[in-house]
Amino acid sequence: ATTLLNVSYDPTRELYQEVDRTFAAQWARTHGGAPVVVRTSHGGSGAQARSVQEGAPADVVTLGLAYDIDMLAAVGLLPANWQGLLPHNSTPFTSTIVFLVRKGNPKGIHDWPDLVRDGVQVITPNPKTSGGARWNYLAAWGWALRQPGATPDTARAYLRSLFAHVPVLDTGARGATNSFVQRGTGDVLLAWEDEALMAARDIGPDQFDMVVPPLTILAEPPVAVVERNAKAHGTLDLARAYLDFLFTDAGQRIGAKHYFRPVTPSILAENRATFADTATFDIASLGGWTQVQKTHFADGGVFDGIYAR
Amino acid sequence: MSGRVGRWGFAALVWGMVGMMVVLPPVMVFAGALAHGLRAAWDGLCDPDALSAIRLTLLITALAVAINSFFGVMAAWTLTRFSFPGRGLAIVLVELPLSVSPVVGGLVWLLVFGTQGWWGAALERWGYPVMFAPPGILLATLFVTFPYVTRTMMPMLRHMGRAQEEAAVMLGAGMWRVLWHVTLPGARAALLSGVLMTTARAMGEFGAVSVVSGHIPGLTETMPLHIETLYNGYQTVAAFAMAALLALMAMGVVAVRGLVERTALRMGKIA
Amino acid sequence: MSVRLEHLVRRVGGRPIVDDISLEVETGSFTALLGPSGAGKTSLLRIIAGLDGHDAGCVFLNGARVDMLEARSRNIGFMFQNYALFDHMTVARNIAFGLSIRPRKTRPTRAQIAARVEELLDLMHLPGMGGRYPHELSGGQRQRVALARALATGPRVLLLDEPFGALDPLVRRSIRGWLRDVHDRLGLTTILVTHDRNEACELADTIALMRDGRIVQSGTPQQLRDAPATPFAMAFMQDVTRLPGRVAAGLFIADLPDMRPVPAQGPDGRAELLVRAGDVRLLPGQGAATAWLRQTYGPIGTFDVMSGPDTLRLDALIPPGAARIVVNCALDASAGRVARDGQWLGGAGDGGDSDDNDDGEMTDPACIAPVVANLSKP
Amino acid sequence: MSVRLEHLVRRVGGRPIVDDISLEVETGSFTALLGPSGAGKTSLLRIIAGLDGHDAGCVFLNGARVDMLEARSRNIGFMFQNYALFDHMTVARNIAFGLSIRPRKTRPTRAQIAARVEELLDLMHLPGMGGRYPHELSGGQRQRVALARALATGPRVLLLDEPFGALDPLVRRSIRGWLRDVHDRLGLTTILVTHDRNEACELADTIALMRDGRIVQSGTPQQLRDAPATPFAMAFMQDVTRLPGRVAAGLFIADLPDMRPVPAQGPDGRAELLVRAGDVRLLPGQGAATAWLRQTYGPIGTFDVMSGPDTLRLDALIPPGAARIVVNCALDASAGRVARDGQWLGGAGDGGDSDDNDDGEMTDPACIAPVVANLSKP
Amino acid sequence: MAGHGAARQGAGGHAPFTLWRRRRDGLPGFGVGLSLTLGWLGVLVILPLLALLARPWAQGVGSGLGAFAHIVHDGRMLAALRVSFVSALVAAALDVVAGVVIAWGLVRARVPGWRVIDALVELPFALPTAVVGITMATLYGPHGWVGAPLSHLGMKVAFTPLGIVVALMFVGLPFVVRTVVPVLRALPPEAEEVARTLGATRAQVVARVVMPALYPALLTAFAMAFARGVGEYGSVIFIAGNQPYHTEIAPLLIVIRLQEYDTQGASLIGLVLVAIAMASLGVIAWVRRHVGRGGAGGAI
Ligand SMILES: Nc1ncnc2c1ncn2[C@@H]1O[C@H](COP(=O)(O)OP(=O)(O)OP(=O)(O)O)[C@@H](O)[C@H]1O
Ligand SMILES: Nc1ncnc2c1ncn2[C@@H]1O[C@H](COP(=O)(O)OP(=O)(O)OP(=O)(O)O)[C@@H](O)[C@H]1O
Ligand SMILES: [Mg+2]
Ligand SMILES: [Mg+2]
Ligand SMILES: O=S(=O)([O-])[O-]
Repeated sequence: ATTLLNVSYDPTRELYQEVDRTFAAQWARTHGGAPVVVRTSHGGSGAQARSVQEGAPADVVTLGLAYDIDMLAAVGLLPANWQGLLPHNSTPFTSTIVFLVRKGNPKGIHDWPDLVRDGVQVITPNPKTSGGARWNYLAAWGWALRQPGATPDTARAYLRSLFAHVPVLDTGARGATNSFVQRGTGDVLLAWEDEALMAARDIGPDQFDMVVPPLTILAEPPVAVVERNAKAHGTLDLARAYLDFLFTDAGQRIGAKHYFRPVTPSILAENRATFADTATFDIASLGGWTQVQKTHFADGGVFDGIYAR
Repeated sequence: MSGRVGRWGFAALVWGMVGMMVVLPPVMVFAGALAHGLRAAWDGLCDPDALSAIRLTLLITALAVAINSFFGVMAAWTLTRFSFPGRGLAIVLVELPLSVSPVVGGLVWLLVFGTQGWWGAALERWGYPVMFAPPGILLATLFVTFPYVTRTMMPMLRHMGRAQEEAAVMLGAGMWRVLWHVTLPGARAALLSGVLMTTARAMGEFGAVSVVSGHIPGLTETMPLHIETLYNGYQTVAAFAMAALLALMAMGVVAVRGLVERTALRMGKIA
Repeated sequence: MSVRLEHLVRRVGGRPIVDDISLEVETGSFTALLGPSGAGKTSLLRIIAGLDGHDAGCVFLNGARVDMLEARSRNIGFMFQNYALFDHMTVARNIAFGLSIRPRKTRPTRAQIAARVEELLDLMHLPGMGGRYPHELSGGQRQRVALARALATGPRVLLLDEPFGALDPLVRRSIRGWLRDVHDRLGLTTILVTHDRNEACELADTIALMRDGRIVQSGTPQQLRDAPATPFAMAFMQDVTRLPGRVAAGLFIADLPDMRPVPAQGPDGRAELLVRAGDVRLLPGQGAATAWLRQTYGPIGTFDVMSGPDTLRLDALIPPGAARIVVNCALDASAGRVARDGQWLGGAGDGGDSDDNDDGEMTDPACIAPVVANLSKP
Repeated sequence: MSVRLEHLVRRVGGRPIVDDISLEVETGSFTALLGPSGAGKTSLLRIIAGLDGHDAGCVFLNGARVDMLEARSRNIGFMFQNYALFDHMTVARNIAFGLSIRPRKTRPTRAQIAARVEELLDLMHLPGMGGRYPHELSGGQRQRVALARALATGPRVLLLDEPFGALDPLVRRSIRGWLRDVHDRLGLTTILVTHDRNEACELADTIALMRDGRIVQSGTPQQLRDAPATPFAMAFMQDVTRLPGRVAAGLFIADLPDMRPVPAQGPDGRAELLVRAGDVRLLPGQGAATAWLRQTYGPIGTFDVMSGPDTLRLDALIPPGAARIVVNCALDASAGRVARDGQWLGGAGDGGDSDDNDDGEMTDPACIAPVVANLSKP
Repeated sequence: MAGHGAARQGAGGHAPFTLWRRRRDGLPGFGVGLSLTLGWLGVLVILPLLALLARPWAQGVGSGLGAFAHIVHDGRMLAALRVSFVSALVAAALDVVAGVVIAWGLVRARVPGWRVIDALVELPFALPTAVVGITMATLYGPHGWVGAPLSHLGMKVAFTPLGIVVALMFVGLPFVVRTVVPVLRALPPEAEEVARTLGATRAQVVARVVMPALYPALLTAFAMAFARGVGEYGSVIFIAGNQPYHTEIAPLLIVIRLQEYDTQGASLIGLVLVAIAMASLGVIAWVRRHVGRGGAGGAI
């Protein structure tokens, strides 16, 4: 059987399980029973991108943020214009950053300022190692910048007090979710919308509530074919077909089922009830990944400054 | 010391410590594994990815134990029986991996065999990828379990002395026969100890392996990595079931050692 | 098979621990390497066996030089002090080891090996013990197993490193005779290392007395006892009393006032007299010393002698008809030898051959207190 | 301080390893517990020290019963065979240990302790060694440190378990005299465990000969040698030749044809004659035996005697004017004792007191082959 | 038969001096053993460590030095090192105390069920570190079996430095017990008995005779537990909290650097870790040699 390796990030475990199965079945159907095995590896987005850079034989990558795929382009694993090769900036699904709280919202958390009240513990992973954490961070940053009279300094101050409420920085989004969900740590989890919905609906309907803040970021986790690897493995066509599948209606519906916002408007409309309406801003409004990475997450950047003494 | 009270008090102290520090976590693991009954735990282990992780772990462990035991015995023997310039340094180097972080134990192999490393690109071009494939996992495991056999064998060999070996030589035995017929049976207990530690550590290694594995289910996930994957996928029972299985395997090795030691004791070979 | 050593030297850390040793051991002879601890006996034996290398000199077996021959190819039987039995093998497998590891071509069949083991067990008086493990044997039995193992491959030369060291004194004595018997019966060439002079005297035809890596003297036990080459050889081979004094005008004058002067050749100066325990005579009525008899062993007694300010314990012939206390006596030690700086003073007492003592006196009692006189002590 | 043991019993696993032992050790005396390995010597010493308990009987120190007193309260100095020095302490701290652990009230000041250590170092001839660690000392020095440590707290009783076991034979002999000296000078009561009869004879006033957990005989060395209570005692205290034979009509008839019959009381049946090495006489021209002289030690020779079908090696007085070979001789061993089943046969040879041998014969040569005759061998 | 030439040469004269003589000492197999050992050591230890040693300078010595200077001045890095070392130190020290108590219970006191304890002691070794981490975080978390009662007492373990110590103690304990037990077993009883005849009480025997004899072994055990603790990753990150300056451990910082695509920085921290671990092992070895002279601990 031909094997296809998708190197993905933490919160997509359930999503790609179904995608892989469906795609393999469909490929077999359309290619005369040719068996295909799709494997997906999960982990913090940054860690995953690094493995691929160091030689993990990924045919496709489906990561938490574009910057990580840019780093693969930087070492020539795929063309620099990768984001233009697929529709919607190579982003099959979007998501937002939301709050997951204990059932009944005992701490009364509704908006970003509530997170920094006394006695509130916030769970979020480490932006250095987790893509989701960067979205969390940037959501808070963007919100703070959009407050009346805000300056980068006030935003910095807000983030500083926010992270002062974080008792544990897990290395990946799923690790943080587990800290909150399975080990009962903290009062509010900053999470991908899909993580939060899954927790609130599937894992513990009687334990958690999801709170959507009035303003948050639009997260755009992109996908790409790792062309050099796929060529070497002879799986270029398969890889392309796999990613294309994500943009088909079938693929989009699977995404929606796992609480990722479809980019196909019709399918998004079908799932109106699932995805709360809220105001969002995107990464471009913050200057794009390259810029953001440099100012915020690089060694000695704003994030390090938050903890600096 | 007031005998009776003191004795029972001390026993309580010892058991308290053992309970808190040693027993509690494994108990939790087993409790987690059996939270939904044996059946659920069993099903968790029967998943193809789980089976492949078990297979990979067994394979890697067997290889690591075989390689490190063979070379470890040779090194322990050479380092205790002969003196040569640089022997002290060699002993330090043998011990070194013990004091190196497992993360570094993975990192170093990336530096050698990763695409960005010395030979990785070339090897990949030749079609022999090492990192993010079983050979890489093996290398990381070998590095991490490197010292155990040598470490436990050396004091034992020193203690045994070379008289029996020399006796064998005088009877016409060459190096291999000496090792096989005299050294190894004599140092059996220490060897077993070392092999046990190597086995347990090889099966359970997480840090080093996770750096070089790529976490590909069904391909490069060992049991510890798969446990993490399961746990992160909310499959708590399966995760703990696999952890319990791992603990049972290691306990099995401990038991085997105990058994062998007791037979040896009966034969009068007190190590 | 004869063994010849020529100018053997072995250095460890620059220091020679075997220092220019030459020795000839004839086929069929029984030689003892005798000497105090650290003399280099074991070192020498190990060089012969090929277990240790040497820095100079040659080893010949049956006239052929074997320096570069590996230990395993020399076909020498070696018995270690602590036996070095293979703990994890039965007695039978221990004995069979040397045969069972031979390359297939030269290896006897299983039945042959078993027969040989049986034969050796019989020879060693160990019937039916083949199935035991070494730890189930007594010291003496272990010793015999070790010997059987060393003999199994049919070596012509047998090297024994203090084979009786760990044994009970009774067992030890009984096993000695038997060992000599095996040697004679099998026609072996045997070299035995020991630091027990009785053992060496009893067992060996030739003794090589060693000290500090050198052979001090070699010869028959009789020769070593009767004509010791150095004071050390005399003191090591027999219990001696050392009497300090000085040489003046051809006479040795002991510091002890009542000791008769002894003729001594050599330049004047400090010297000491070595006399065998029992070779001293008390001469009642001829001096000012008082002697208390403490113990007797036949004709010999242990006396506490008070002479001038000093008291000295020594063994002397009991004067005929003597009571517990002998008063006003002098001491005669003219059978002794005069030494200075570890060497004999020219000729003095060198006539002291064995015949001197054939007039019914005893020379070497086992149960006599060897007295180390320390006259300078308060 | 005197030591008295009354009917002591200690059982291990049901087997008595100390079996109804009574012993009286007087104040100031030097007693040796002598016996083969496993006799129970160490076990007995440990009971006296209070290190092991006992199942029956009593231990008295100076007349006071101490059975229930802990080892630490008995104030007995104990020296182990391997010295058991504290490896991690300097020599000085080893010696000071017993004093420095005293409760504050009875503890001497630091200066006093230091002075005491100095004094002991001097006594033991260990000047300036206080700062060394045990592993930097030679065996003999370690031994003295152990003794100094045992003496530091001023015990009146000193127990020594094979103190010379690990020492070089030369060192060993020199240290013996010195130990006895310390004992005398400090007025100690000393009990020494050894399995070396020479050591026991030389050092001790009284010897208690042990075997299988019992005291076989106790008395002065002279008594044990001259009137051994059992054949075992005789064989243990001296080199003896055993001659198998049988008793018939009041005579012991050796299996060796040319041996003169020896008077023996007791019922007829198999028996054996024990005779001290050297107590045998060759009677030339009176029999059919042939004797080869192998070695001489003064008046005594080692002979290979061929009599009938058997050859036997034994030590005998050299007949006056004898050549290397004595033909047609008979053997006279009438100085021996006849035994059966480990007991003397009533009275036979029991007149063999020390006086018997005062006619110039020797009794106990060190360098004589003790021969164990094995006539049934092919 | 290399000996023939020599025999002919040496037969005539005596004390022949030959230049080519090789002193052949001891057992056979030196060459084979040495090459196998060096080969194994070379491939599995020397090669990768050389790579680690070389990596920081791969982009030029200047860049390496710069990165190094940066690390030395990086407060967060130093803080992480401090967290790792202090918690490893504390955990190792506590392990030594607990290990001695348990070893004593096993060997000397023979507490009821000592055989069971003997078998259990290796359990921490058997669990993968990640599982240890997860269970520890659960146990000591706010709702855990241990954490909940503790939090009622106002004590927080998970996500505090204490949590790191707890995890490291679990991982290090078998090292201590396994090191101390054989030494304790092998301690000759005579030294203790002698002390008793010299008037020492039981407490004095333990404190002044037994413990000092154990020091070398304890130091070894401490060193092993400490070295293991400094590098430990899997079992710590779940319970540590991973907050920079507070509960972030040095190995995590390596991972973070890696994920910042900063292999150079990661290698440098790795080197620093190796260097410091080696140095502390060296110090302990030195202390052992010069302070705990003699002693029974040499067996390990
Ligand atoms: N490998 C070695 N390294 C250093 N010195 C050694 C070595 N082997 C032997 N020696 C030294 O050589 C000398 C002779 O040692 P050897 O063992 O031959 O003496 P020995 O006569 O057998 O003594 P013993 O009766 O105590 O067995 C001793 O001083 C010993 O310390
Ligand atoms: N703890 C014990 N358990 C079982 N048997 C013992 C024990 N201690 C001593 N024995 C037995 O008691 C007997 C006497 O032993 P002990 O050590 O007193 O002999 P010994 O006369 O000192 O011998 P050696 O000269 O060999 O030291 C031996 O048979 C020994 O096996
Ligand atoms: Mg020797
Ligand atoms: Mg004893
Ligand atoms: O998988 S994450 O990168 O979102 O942690």
